[in-house]
Amino acid sequence: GQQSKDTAAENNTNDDNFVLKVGYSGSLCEAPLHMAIEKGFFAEEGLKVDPIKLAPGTAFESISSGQTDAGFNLMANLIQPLSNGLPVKLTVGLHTGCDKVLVPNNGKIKSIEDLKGKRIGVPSLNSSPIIFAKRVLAAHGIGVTEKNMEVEFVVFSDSELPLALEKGAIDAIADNDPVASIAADKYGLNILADSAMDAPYKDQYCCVAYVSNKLLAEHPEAAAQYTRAMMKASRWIQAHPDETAKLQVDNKYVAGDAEKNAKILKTFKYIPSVQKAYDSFTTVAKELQDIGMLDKSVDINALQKNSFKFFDDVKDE
Amino acid sequence: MVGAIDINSVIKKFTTDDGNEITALDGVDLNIKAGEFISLIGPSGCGKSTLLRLIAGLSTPTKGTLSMDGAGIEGTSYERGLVFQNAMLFPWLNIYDNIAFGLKARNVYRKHKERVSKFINMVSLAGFEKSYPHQLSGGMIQRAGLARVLINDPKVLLLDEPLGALDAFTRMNLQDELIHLWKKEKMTMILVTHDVDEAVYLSSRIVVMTPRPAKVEKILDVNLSYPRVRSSSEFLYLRTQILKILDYAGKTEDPGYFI
Amino acid sequence: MVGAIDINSVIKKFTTDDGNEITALDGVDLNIKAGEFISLIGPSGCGKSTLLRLIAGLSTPTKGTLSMDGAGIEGTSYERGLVFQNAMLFPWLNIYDNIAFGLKARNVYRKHKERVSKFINMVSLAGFEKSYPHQLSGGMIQRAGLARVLINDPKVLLLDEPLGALDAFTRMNLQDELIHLWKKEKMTMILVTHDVDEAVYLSSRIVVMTPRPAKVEKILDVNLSYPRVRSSSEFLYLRTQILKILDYAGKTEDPGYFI
Amino acid sequence: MKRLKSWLPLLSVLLAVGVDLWLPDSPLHTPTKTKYFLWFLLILGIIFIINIIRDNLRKTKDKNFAKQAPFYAVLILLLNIFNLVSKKYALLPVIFFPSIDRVFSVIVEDSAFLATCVFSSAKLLFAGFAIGVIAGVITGIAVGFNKVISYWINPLVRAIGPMPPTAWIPIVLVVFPTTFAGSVFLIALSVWFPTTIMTAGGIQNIPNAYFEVASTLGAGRYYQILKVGIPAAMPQMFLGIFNGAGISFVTLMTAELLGVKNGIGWYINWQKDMMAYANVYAGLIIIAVSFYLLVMLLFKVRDRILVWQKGVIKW
Amino acid sequence: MKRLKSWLPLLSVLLAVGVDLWLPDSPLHTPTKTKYFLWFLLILGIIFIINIIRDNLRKTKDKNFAKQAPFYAVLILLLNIFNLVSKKYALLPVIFFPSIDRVFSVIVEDSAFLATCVFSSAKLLFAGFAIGVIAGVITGIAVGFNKVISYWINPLVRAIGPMPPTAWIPIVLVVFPTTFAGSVFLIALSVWFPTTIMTAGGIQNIPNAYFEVASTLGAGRYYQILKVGIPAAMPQMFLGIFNGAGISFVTLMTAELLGVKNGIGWYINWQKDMMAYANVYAGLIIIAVSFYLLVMLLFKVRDRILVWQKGVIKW
Ligand SMILES: Nc1ncnc2c1ncn2[C@@H]1O[C@H](COP(=O)(O)OP(=O)(O)OP(=O)(O)O)[C@@H](O)[C@H]1O
Ligand SMILES: Nc1ncnc2c1ncn2[C@@H]1O[C@H](COP(=O)(O)OP(=O)(O)OP(=O)(O)O)[C@@H](O)[C@H]1O
Ligand SMILES: [Mg+2]
Ligand SMILES: [Mg+2]
Repeated sequence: GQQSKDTAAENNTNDDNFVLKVGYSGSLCEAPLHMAIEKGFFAEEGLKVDPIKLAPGTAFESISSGQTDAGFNLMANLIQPLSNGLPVKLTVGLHTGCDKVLVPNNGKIKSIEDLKGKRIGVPSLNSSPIIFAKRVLAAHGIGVTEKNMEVEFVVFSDSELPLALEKGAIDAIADNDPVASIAADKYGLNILADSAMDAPYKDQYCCVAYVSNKLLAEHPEAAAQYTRAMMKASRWIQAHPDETAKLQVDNKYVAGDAEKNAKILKTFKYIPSVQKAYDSFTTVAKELQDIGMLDKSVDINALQKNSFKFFDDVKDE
Repeated sequence: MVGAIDINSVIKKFTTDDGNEITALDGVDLNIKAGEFISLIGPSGCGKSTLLRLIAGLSTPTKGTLSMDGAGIEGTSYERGLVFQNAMLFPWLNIYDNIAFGLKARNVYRKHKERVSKFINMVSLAGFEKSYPHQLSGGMIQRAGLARVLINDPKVLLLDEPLGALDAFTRMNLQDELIHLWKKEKMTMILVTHDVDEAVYLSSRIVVMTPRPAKVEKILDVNLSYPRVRSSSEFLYLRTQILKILDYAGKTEDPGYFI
Repeated sequence: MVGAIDINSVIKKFTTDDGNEITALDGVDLNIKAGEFISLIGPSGCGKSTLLRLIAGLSTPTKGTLSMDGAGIEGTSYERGLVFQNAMLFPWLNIYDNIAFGLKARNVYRKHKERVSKFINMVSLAGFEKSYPHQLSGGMIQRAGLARVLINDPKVLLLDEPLGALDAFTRMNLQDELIHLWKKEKMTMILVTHDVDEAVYLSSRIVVMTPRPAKVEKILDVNLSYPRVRSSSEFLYLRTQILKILDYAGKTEDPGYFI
Repeated sequence: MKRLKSWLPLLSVLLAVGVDLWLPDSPLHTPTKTKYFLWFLLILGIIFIINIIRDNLRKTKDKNFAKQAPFYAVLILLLNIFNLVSKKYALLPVIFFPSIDRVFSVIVEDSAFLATCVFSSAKLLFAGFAIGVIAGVITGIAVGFNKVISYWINPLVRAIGPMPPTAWIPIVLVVFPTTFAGSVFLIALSVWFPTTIMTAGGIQNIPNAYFEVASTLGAGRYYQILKVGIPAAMPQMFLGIFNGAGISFVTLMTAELLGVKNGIGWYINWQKDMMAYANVYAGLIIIAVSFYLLVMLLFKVRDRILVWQKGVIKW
Repeated sequence: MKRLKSWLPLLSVLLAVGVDLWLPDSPLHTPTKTKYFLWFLLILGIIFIINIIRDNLRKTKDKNFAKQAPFYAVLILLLNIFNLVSKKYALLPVIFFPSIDRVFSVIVEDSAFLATCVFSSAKLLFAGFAIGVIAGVITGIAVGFNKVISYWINPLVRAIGPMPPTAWIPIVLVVFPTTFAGSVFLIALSVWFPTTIMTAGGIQNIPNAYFEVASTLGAGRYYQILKVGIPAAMPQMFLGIFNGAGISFVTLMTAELLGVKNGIGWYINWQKDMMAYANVYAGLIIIAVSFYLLVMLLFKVRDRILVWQKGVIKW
């Protein structure tokens, strides 16, 4: 579903033929991107976009090599790559929530404290679920650093985590939506921690929009248009979660059932903010350092400054 | 005494890849008594190898029956040893192991170990035990092939031009060895050869075959006592007679050798 | 006339896998005039095939030199055609294409197309053009191998026991064909054979070799006019003489044929 | 006996129909609107009956269908058993092992979209496979015949052999102008490896005597390679190509990680993310069927080229 | 000439040292504390000098080092060029193409951890490879000799061939008691496929005459398989095993997605997620070196078993 009608296109794009290549992965919380296309927010800004479905684990490669110009990802996923030189700038935070820690409903593990000494399955060793899990564990006094590790993290590919849990290869799952929600639903898993519900995580930005350095250098206006459209879409979703879920499923952005998806969407807060995202960055990065996932030598303030792009005409409401 | 072979109206047809039928044997009848020395002579491509393969049990006739000592031939047996036209040594075994193969296959190697060197010496390959087939000359390979079968002490020995690639001297020596062996072991020998002298020198009966499709053209008895003298008049008479039959046999199907 | 071969003090050694050295040729001297018909006779494994391979240019001497018409032999040429001891037809080509191979390789197939059927007829394989080698008898394969080389009209023809697997009748026919060809095309022929009769019947000179390591034992001139009569007294005299030399030659290295 | 054999698949179909009709479904499985498995069995049943009739009418010796019958019978029996442990009794985790009805419903109801996926993948696969085979045969021949080339290429083969296709992604993204070209490269590379090894191996195993014969018959180096080396190595080359065919399908999954807009590998990856395993299996079935067709095609090509081979390789 | 050749690698080393020492680094690359590339060149230089001396002392004809010299020289030249386009001029995207210094620094500084990774992977790989080869040889022999077995196994081979290893994960998780066993199964399966094809193909290509000879010599079916079929098919089996060795390394990446705690494939996947490409390359280098060692070992085994083969396959 690519928008072709160019309504308010004349605004101020210096290159009418420029088409922004946006990468997306097909996850539920990516809704702003899907809605910006479907509801015409990109078109409103006069931006032509070419949405590219990315396979798991290729988002950063694609944007680094210029296959895409802009994207959407979990902030926690971005910090280490940014410290490794990922050539992108974050522009705005879009919503909160979406990481969960799940355990079987047989009642043996009732609280975070019970996770001590247990095996926790994660989809990758540096994405937001493990970071969220480690933050939660650390907050409950369970050691999660290299030197004092009181739980065991093992990697399974995302979609197979629930099966590994059922077969007893792991005792708990830390994952994000949609797998987390589908698994919780299908297997009736207990949610021990939920970044959409629990303080302080529920107020921290989970997903952010970003643009490549190349785009900023060559088409700064398109970068701003992208950011604005994403913000508009995000606000629209907060008001219309049911319609969003229906559009996502109908247009094959995500799989599953519109009704159930809508329920999950409602647990996220789609309140876009540049400033709050900027502030969250230091919090998350510091915690990453504390739990030993980010090199201690990284200067977080410098990284933060170097990782954001503020546009004069993009403001929080 | 064992080793009688009966061949009754055997027909063998081949189908080529393009669907044509080739009749190799067209009703062959032959009764070989135990302990006979039979030679098969006939034009190239007439079906001699095909007949030996049938006797060995390597293929089955399209029609007709073959039996050994009254029992139908079904499958192979080391009691009917076959020396192939082109030796077919196993390239992955050295000469010693090639010759010892039959003993090992029959699980009697430990008991008869000494036979290996005996037969290596017999075919004059001492010193080449550790050589691989690709390092030997054509004649040496043929000799090894002979030893490999003889070591099994078969009741019926089928020989498909085993001496063709050998020099006259080695050849004559091995001919004498064959007679020696035949007398000592009392085995039945069926030899395919193109050398009429050889046939007359060795056999008790000579079977001359027609060109393809092969039948038995004529059977000649050789009533000479061993050892035979190659220059005796009876010898030379028989020789000429066979050559005449062959000449005639050859001409039934015009070969057309023109340049 | 072209096709003279000079062999000067040629030594050829092989190294086996276990590091032993085998001397196949130990100083062979031989001058072959253009248009001669030479036969090589010698015990099995003495080095005859090795010598032919050197002349063909398929391998190089350890010491000594070989030359053709004064120019050193370096590599192969279709002008020195070699009929291999075991035919070695290409299994992926049918008989027609096997025989036409030389013409096609030399890019003269279009011009000399008719030669193919001529030579197929000559070796009496008409009707088998579309058969693949595995469908032919041993003798037929050998004949196809012969035609494959002859079609190239070589200046020097090297024959490694080409008639060994053939029946007496076909054999005599092809012997006559060889003489016919030799006279017509005036080519040099070098024939390895184990059949003393054949050597006497065909050649202008006969080279008898010693057992391995091979040297030239004796060279005999055959001053008989063609066509030769196999039963003439000169023929039989020469035949006996060669057999005697061979017998003697064979005994220099005790072959030890005992059972 | 043969007559009886022909009826086995039909029997198996009837059994499966019986099971599906009369046993109650497990409530754990979401039911589909249409009973696709039953329809599938019905169609198979008709096909089997037609084949039995044809076989009986033919009156010749080779009853093709009778030969294949036990295989089909067992295949349907296995599907039947799977239907029992999934839809009927839900003995396996429902989300990972959906009912056959669900899988077939995806194939039928998503068929238009799956067709476009198959079409894109086919383009990719065909281009990659063709390039890989051609490059592999050429390198294999060069390595097989030329010592100097083999000196330089062998280390390359050994270094590339164990590299996971994902390791190439950054290089591919940087080097290739379009991601399509990059994906094609990944597939070609994976096919190239076995084809090269097998071709080179095949050539080096040719008895030297064949080359000697050719050279004494006047064949130049070039002619020898073309008319002796290649035909003699052909059976080996085909083995390499068969291996490559298998690997190209596996690599497709990685190659379609590279920003393609659809494709069957992409579809499987995507549906897996969504935990829609019915769709994943639908995709895998399509892959298996396509591979089967490709292999059949290769067999046809090989049997035509290798008529001279008697005991031909069959797998 | 040979003498001169021996000096080429040393020359190449000196050139690389010169370039690294005298050209300024690009500011885009994060510098490492130690100049590992220089150290690496120094060590290589010393090794080369020792080898030149040894070659000259040896006085025999086969100057081993002289033979390998051009290869080393070009290898170092390539590293040198890469050093130029990365560290010196940053012509390639810095994030994907870190400097050689960075890659080596990972290998050196992370060596303890990498060693444990290699150790875990080696266990997995060894178990999987061994099981795969044994199973493949057995199935290959069975398929090659037995028409009934081949009737049932061939469709299986054709169905399994194109399946991406990830497709097996749900089944593996359900069937296998431990994830280690599951990972081993995945690797074994990937090795099994080419080994089976090649073994079966090899057996079916054996000239029938060899079996005929054996049977007339009194060899039973079992003895024929053991003493004719297997040795004659051995060269083909090795080709299948070589193919399988390559594929087993590729599959390792997927197998280590199954809940392992470390391993070289796991390491690469992890570092790739973090865009830490210096670490990714360090991992890949380790894979390449291990594969090289495995192949050398296989060569040794093969050369010992196949002494009878003259024109042995070499790749
Ligand atoms: N490639 C090789 N490696 C080792 N030894 C070899 C090789 N080729 C030949 N020989 C040895 O050289 C000697 C001569 O072999 P050659 O084939 O020339 O004999 P020949 O005279 O043709 O014998 P025949 O009449 O039996 O064919 C033999 O002892 C053989 O073992
Ligand atoms: N597998 C086969 N397929 C088709 N035809 C065959 C096959 N084997 C043999 N023939 C044909 O059968 C006939 C007889 O072959 P056979 O090998 O028995 O002849 P032979 O008498 O042994 O000849 P030679 O003396 O030349 O060895 C030949 O015409 C041959 O072409
Ligand atoms: Mg024959
Ligand atoms: Mg010879």
